[in-house]
Amino acid sequence: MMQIQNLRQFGTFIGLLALCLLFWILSPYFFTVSNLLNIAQQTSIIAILSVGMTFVIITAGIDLSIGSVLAFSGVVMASALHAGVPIPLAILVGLGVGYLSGTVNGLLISYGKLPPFIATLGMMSIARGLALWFTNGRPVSGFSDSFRFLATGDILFIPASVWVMVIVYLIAHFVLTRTKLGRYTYAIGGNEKAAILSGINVNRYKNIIYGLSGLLGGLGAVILTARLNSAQPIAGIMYELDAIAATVIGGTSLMGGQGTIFGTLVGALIIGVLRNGLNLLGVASFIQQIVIGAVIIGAILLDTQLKKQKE
Amino acid sequence: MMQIQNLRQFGTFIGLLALCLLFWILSPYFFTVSNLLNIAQQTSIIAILSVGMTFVIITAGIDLSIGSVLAFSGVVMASALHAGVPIPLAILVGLGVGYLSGTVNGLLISYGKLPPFIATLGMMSIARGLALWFTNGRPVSGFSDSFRFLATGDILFIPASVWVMVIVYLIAHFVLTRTKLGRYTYAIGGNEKAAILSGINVNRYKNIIYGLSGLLGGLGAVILTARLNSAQPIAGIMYELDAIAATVIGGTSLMGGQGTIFGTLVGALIIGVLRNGLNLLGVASFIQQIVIGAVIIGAILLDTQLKKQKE
Amino acid sequence: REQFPGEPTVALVVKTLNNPFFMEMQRGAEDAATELKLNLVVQAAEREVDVEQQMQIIENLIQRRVDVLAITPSGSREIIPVISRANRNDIPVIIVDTRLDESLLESDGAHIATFIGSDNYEGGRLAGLYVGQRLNGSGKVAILEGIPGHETGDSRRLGFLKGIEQSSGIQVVTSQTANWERNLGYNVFENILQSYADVQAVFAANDLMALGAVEALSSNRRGGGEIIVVGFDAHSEALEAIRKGAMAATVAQHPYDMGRIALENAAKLLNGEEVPAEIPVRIELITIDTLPGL
Amino acid sequence: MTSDIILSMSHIRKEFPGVVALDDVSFRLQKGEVHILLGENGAGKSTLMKILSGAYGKDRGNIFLDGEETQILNPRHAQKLGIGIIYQEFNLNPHMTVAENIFLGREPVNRLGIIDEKKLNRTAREIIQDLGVNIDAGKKISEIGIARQQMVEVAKALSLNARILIMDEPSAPLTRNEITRLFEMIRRLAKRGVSIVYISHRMSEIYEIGDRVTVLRDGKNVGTRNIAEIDRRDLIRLMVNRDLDERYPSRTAEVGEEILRVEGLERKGVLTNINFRLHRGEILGIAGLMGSGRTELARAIYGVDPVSAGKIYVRNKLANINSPRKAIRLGMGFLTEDRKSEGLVLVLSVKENITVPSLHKYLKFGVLNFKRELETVNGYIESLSIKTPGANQMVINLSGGNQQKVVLSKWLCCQSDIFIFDEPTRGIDVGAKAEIYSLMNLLTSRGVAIIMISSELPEILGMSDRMLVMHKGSIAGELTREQANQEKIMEYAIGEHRNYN
Ligand SMILES: Nc1ncnc2c1ncn2[C@@H]1O[C@H](COP(=O)(O)OP(=O)(O)OP(=O)(O)O)[C@@H](O)[C@H]1O
Ligand SMILES: Nc1ncnc2c1ncn2[C@@H]1O[C@H](COP(=O)(O)OP(=O)(O)OP(=O)(O)O)[C@@H](O)[C@H]1O
Ligand SMILES: [Mg+2]
Ligand SMILES: [Mg+2]
Repeated sequence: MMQIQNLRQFGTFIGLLALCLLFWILSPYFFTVSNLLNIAQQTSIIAILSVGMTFVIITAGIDLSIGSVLAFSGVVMASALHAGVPIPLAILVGLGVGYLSGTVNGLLISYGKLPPFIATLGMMSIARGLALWFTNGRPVSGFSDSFRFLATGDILFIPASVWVMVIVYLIAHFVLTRTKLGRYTYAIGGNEKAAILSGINVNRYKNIIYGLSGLLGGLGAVILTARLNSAQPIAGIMYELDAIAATVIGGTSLMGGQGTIFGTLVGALIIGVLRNGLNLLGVASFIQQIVIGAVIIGAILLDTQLKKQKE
Repeated sequence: MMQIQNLRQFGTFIGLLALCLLFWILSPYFFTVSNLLNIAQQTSIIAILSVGMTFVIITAGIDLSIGSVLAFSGVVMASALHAGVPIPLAILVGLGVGYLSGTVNGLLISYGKLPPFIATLGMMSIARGLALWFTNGRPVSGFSDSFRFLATGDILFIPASVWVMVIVYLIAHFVLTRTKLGRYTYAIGGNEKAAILSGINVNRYKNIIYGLSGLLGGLGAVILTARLNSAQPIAGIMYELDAIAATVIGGTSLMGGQGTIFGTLVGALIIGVLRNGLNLLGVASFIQQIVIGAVIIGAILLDTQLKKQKE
Repeated sequence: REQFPGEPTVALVVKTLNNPFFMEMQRGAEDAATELKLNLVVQAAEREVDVEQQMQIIENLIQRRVDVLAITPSGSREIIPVISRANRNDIPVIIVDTRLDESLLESDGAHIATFIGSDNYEGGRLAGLYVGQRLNGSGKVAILEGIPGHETGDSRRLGFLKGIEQSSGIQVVTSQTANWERNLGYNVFENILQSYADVQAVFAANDLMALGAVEALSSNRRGGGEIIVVGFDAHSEALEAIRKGAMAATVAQHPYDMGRIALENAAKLLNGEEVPAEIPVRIELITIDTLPGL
Repeated sequence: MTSDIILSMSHIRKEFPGVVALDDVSFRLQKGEVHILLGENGAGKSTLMKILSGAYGKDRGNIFLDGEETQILNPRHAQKLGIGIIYQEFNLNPHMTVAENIFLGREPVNRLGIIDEKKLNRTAREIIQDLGVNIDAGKKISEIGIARQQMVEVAKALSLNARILIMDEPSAPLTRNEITRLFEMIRRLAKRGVSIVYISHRMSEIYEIGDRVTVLRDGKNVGTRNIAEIDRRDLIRLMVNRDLDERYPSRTAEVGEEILRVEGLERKGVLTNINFRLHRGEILGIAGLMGSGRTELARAIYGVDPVSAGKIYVRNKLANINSPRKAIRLGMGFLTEDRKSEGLVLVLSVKENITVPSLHKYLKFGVLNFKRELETVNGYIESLSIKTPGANQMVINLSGGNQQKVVLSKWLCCQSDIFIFDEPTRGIDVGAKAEIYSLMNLLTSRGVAIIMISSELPEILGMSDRMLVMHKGSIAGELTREQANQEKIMEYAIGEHRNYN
């Protein structure tokens, strides 16, 4: 497994470098410290959502609700802050809402035996509705600087949100490679029946994994809210698609059982760099959509063709 | 299989009736000829897209691009009309664009060996970009009455678009149950390896099936354009999700190999009736989203629970 | 790649480029730019509601060191942090069309060079007043909202409600979303007609939904009396519909002028000239009587 | 052999939609015995054992471990109770290594809850060595052969240190020497006092390894005997409830003109310089060890896998077979060694499965003629006596033997006259076996030619007119029916001799 995975990741990584090189040549503004930090910061939210998505997809599942869950946790946390709840507590509330929404997905999928696509499609609509209903459709705005520091502040010249991203990735990599949760994530995705018959409590782990995805949705909400100084009920629309794209470009198989955390990071960066570079070049936004679509297809196509070669 | 299928459809059908009954009780305006025709007409477009989606999902695939493809074929056809191309020809052009976009999906999936989710995700972004780029983001509006008749005209008191829908369903049902293409659609979805070893040219049939889905996207575009007297590059956003929901509610399994056309029709009608009824009752739009999400989950949940019962 | 090498670059960041309103604004800006010999980049998010992507675009343009930023914010509060960032980079910011949240602007210590535009709330109010008159102070009204939670639509709706307050007898029987979409405008209004056959007027938060409503009426089986359709944006098709009498009115905000004025003031800023803190752009209700080009 | 009861299942009942899999079955297991479970396909053997291993719940009945009643809640619980099982179908994770699979669900962790990879790999290697097979514990399951995969299943079961070890047809994918290893292991365990339930359709094994035998028929226990006290014929009568001639039917079909000729066939890394001829009415047996490339040869001829060199002549015409389609057009039919994953569309009906490759025959103006299709299919259900409620039954609900007959009908239905049978009787009961053998004879008497890949030497010897023995991807030897015996075949198979090109 590892060999292929590494090779695979390596390929994507080369792709990322190539992309960077291209933009470096095309735009004098691309390869500057401030712009690279800027990309890292812009990527952080999708990157964090992609971590949860990676766990979910490795179990051969999918989470379409993550964008809506982000919005829902965001507005709840924001309202808590406005209600004077101390910051750490309010953040916990936000994460909690995300975790619970995710767990509901998990329960529907594990005990309810719903296809993940359907369970999370429904949740996508429900969580969005709840976010709107909870706020009457209005954004909740204006927070203390100490809260906004989470997105706007720098620690050792690096934006706080980037630190958060880095920490999340280190933990996630550790969990996925070194712990039972990680091992069982692969086991469930690779052959669920075998996992059950090996005595793994598959339902329980599914609940945990979808809960985790929701939790990271909550974390994304914290950063986004701090960044915009506002929590919108319509935030995060279609973020799930970016997260899925990042994960799959990063080499995680939708068939389940295969994937790595750092591959996902590379995938997220590819999308981030692409958006940034196209802006710097002033490419018309219509063309941008075409390019991004083409890159998604191209990346995976290259990969499948390489795999074929090897056989 | 057949038994389960029928039972399954029957269940959904009961669900539809229950829903109608509910709205009949709650709103005096629901159960009127004009409103029922109205629902049929509003459902027709999603229903037609769902037919292609049903074929695709029975092969264990998915088509996320159908909404964008609809928009793209729509604007091309509309521009053709404005350029003075005779109506039948312009319609052929529209259908052609849809068919080609679908076939590109097919080729990426069959020969490119891309996961359908990725191929069509990319196409979703590309076709949208093309539609916007082709029109510069502007809608193309204003057509002759003879063209608009396709949506607005009545034939024997029934809206033309409803006739189109009925015909599409009859043909699709026939194809799926009585022809080689239909039988192979099930075989491919049920066990692709076995299909190949049985001498089915799987790649070829995948191209046909995704092409078909695109073609129906084009047909949807014709009706939508005639209906709105305008083709918009931003038309059909998220239609794919409605179509998938309709198909799955209709009893088609995302695992492939199982599903029926009329089940899908029932699924589409459930969604249509729901939207209509909630409008009639003047339910707040936030709540509408929650309810629709809940119904999608509820429908499939009921189904899986029933299946469990039987075991 | 630059049109006028060496000349300063102005960036116009609109909410979206798939809406005629902003394309008009772009056209105005482009015309002015060529006259003023300025380089212009126009960018927008893929989705009008995606303020975070708009923010990213602006951040990237700051990286690009554009000389002036002209922005129509997708969110009057959410965009402020990135404006502070522009301030830190000494890039003057011109806000167009959508007014920023004053209090947050202050509390963030962010500042803008000028605000150009009329606001959506005012436009909605004009529409409300008009409907009030047309119905002689009493009648049943329906509203087609934009995407739930999207500010532009909200302020237009609220403005409209303010406007009809003047006339006591006006009653809003239902207010439902059609997501800014023409097709949903059609469906939702068709459904509304089923249950509120007696609505006399409908206010749509944009012309696309209004045009959808018009189509719904034209193919409506219920017959019945005239219904006053009022839209927003002065979309060319809406004007056409007004000429045909299918639509009663729409609110014109003159985006072309906005784009133009934005660039003219950008030029002023670049020459170190003073610009007024606020530059009103005419906003007006267009009816069959005030229809331009007749 | 001590005689104290370690496990007793009494009056067990289990229903599935439409079938009563087990009906009032009682079963007692003694400490340290090797207890054979025998029965036709669909008799309920696996179901009974799955109930014991916590995979299925029971509808009625009780289970006593060491004399006290026990509710077995789930697979994990069964493991805790010291019950280990090798399921009939593989339960391995293709993307994980051998070691990871062996300890799946029971990974050793350190204080911090971190998986102790070192320990895991070390222990895995020890167990594999203990088994006496050569498998790299670090390899991914998808990279090793079917045979090795089966041995991994064995290792996994052993790693439980179970006191009750269930083996559901473990020998099915194995060849003779792996089986010998397996049996040595079983005897050692039995000596240690481990009780073993062994399921197999191979009568010879039963007498080789078994102490006692319990026979199931149609979900009922029809008797438990000491192996020593019942002869083969009686045992089979007990099982199929009729007299059955176990001898291989005599080959009567006379060999006709050449129909298939393979010259210098190569596939990089798998097949080297394959040459042979096949004639009408002939059964050509292909023997060889696990991984000797027999399946690969079949797949190459049938156009599934690309070949790097070589010519194939069908009816003396050079044929370029680059896809199964082509092969089928040339009259070939392929019964794969893995019915479920390659032979059948389990969620489709018997009818739909049978007519897939020959569907064009039931089209009139592109429209399916249901009536003719159904008639044909019912014809085969009749003539091959396929046990099914009807042509519209989903094949997933059929027992192994009947599934195999469906695959067979599929090819008969498109008038194939060159058949490739890969392990045609794998996991099939004696009754069904006999039927399939006589079907093969019937076919050859009609001039059909058959290539039969098999790991059961008796079957090869009993059925083939001529046999090829493969070794490391090439043909090591050719033997006529007269020359052939088990020893000769094994000599070629392990590469001691070559008598071939
Ligand atoms: N999961 C299931 N769902 C429905 N029916 C089943 C299921 N599992 C087994 N059956 C049925 O129960 C009966 C007993 O099956 P079982 O697998 O126990 O037979 P077996 O003795 O193991 O046969 P074989 O020798 O082919 O393995 C068969 O009729 C089979 O079709
Ligand atoms: N269906 C298959 N698809 C791809 N590779 C296969 C397949 N079957 C076997 N292999 C691989 O080819 C090698 C030899 O296969 P296999 O063990 O089947 O040889 P064989 O001589 O056919 O033995 P048997 O037929 O008894 O399994 C193994 O390493 C296995 O991984
Ligand atoms: Mg069995
Ligand atoms: Mg083989």
